[in-house]
Amino acid sequence: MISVQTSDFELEAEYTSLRNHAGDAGAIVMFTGLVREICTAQSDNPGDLDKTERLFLEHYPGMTEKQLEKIAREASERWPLLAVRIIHRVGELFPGDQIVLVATASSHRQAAFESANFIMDFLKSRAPFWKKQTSSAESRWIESRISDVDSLKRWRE
Amino acid sequence: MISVQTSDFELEAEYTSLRNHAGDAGAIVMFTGLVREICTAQSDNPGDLDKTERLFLEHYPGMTEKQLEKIAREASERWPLLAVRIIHRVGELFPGDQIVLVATASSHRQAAFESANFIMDFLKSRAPFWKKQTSSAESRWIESRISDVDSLKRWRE
Amino acid sequence: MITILYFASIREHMGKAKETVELTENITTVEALIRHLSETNSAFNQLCQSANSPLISVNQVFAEPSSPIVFGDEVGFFPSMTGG
Amino acid sequence: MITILYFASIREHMGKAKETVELTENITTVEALIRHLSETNSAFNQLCQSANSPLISVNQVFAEPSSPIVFGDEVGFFPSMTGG
Repeated sequence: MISVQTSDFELEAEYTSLRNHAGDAGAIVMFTGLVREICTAQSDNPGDLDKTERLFLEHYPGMTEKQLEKIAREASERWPLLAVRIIHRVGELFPGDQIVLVATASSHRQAAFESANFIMDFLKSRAPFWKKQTSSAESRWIESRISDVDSLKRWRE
Repeated sequence: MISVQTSDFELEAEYTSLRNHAGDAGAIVMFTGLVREICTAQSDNPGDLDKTERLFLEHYPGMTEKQLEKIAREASERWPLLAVRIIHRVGELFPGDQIVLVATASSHRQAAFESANFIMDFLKSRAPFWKKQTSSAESRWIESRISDVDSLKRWRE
Repeated sequence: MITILYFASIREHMGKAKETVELTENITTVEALIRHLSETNSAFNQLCQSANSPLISVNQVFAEPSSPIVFGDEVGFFPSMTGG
Repeated sequence: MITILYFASIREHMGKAKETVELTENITTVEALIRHLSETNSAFNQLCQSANSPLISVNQVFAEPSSPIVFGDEVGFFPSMTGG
């Protein structure tokens, strides 16, 4: 259900596995995050940006898995989910590479959409991953965006 | 970008094509709708239900494609999308079969999530498709749910 | 002459998927067409009296009772949609 | 003895990923540990004075300054997270 890995993943294999495990699901949402060449996450000023040549993803082994399990568990408590899958890659990545997969299956469409969105919001700012971006000009750690922290607030009741 | 077809579709092929056409996308959302054995769409009273043996999907050839194009165009006007793909199957389907795929690609996560959800809401009640469910007991046309019509209202500004 | 298409439960109720109707000079709107069909076809009349009145398209675009009808139009009558 | 882990920009700033610290009897909370590290390590002291103070975990769970520290704990210091 939860994987943190350097290797790439195959969407079709994950989808097939989810369909097989999700019983009588009516809705499957798969979110894939890709490395962008133009990465606005580091700054809100587009004039600042130069092209990403590669990205290095560091994480906190052990704690990462615990946080992902916790996020998946929280989503399953809030929505009637039949299956949840989270894959987050670490290590060196290049523009166009897959970074993250969040997939949810439910009887109901809204539950699948909302829970996948919820998990992504929490992944962005509650799981111990850090991105270092290397461009032609420099290497630097990407700073978290205020908008990502704000996104979390939507889910507080 | 828009397909109405009796044949099944391969998620991986659609995903690969979307990635190839979406330039520097950071987010891809793929929604798949599956035929459920227990279909609550026909009634809100779970006591009423018996198991779906098969589903027949009728549509209005010509008008369907026009409506899907319109829905995709509206989504592209509301959100900064890099690619949109809609596949809707028609004809005879069985529990577990794929009915519909809505996939969107964007630089930004929220745009991909919201636009896919928006397209699904419009597909449910603004595209000329009709479902006839056959169970062991009978064959009947599924009636549209008030909740599907209500979902549309979210997108009015 | 115009073409009329019936879909799903309405197709079954009407017992046909398609028919053609001659346009007389007083049939200039969807509303007038519905009145004409109700008067000449009891199955159609029944349909209009039911709680769920049909949705209407003219040339594959959603239409209103006041929408104009002209020679060659394709008019669709169908129940509320259940795609997705 | 406890284990301290540094991550990402904080790892680079500290020049190390890991160290072990002897627990004296006055180091019973995260806050006391931070005070101890600030007094004995100028790089750590600098870190605490910066606008973005580090996030803290104890045994791989998010912690507060008041969280207790006991023998054998694993304490992590890291910048705000940027996953997804």
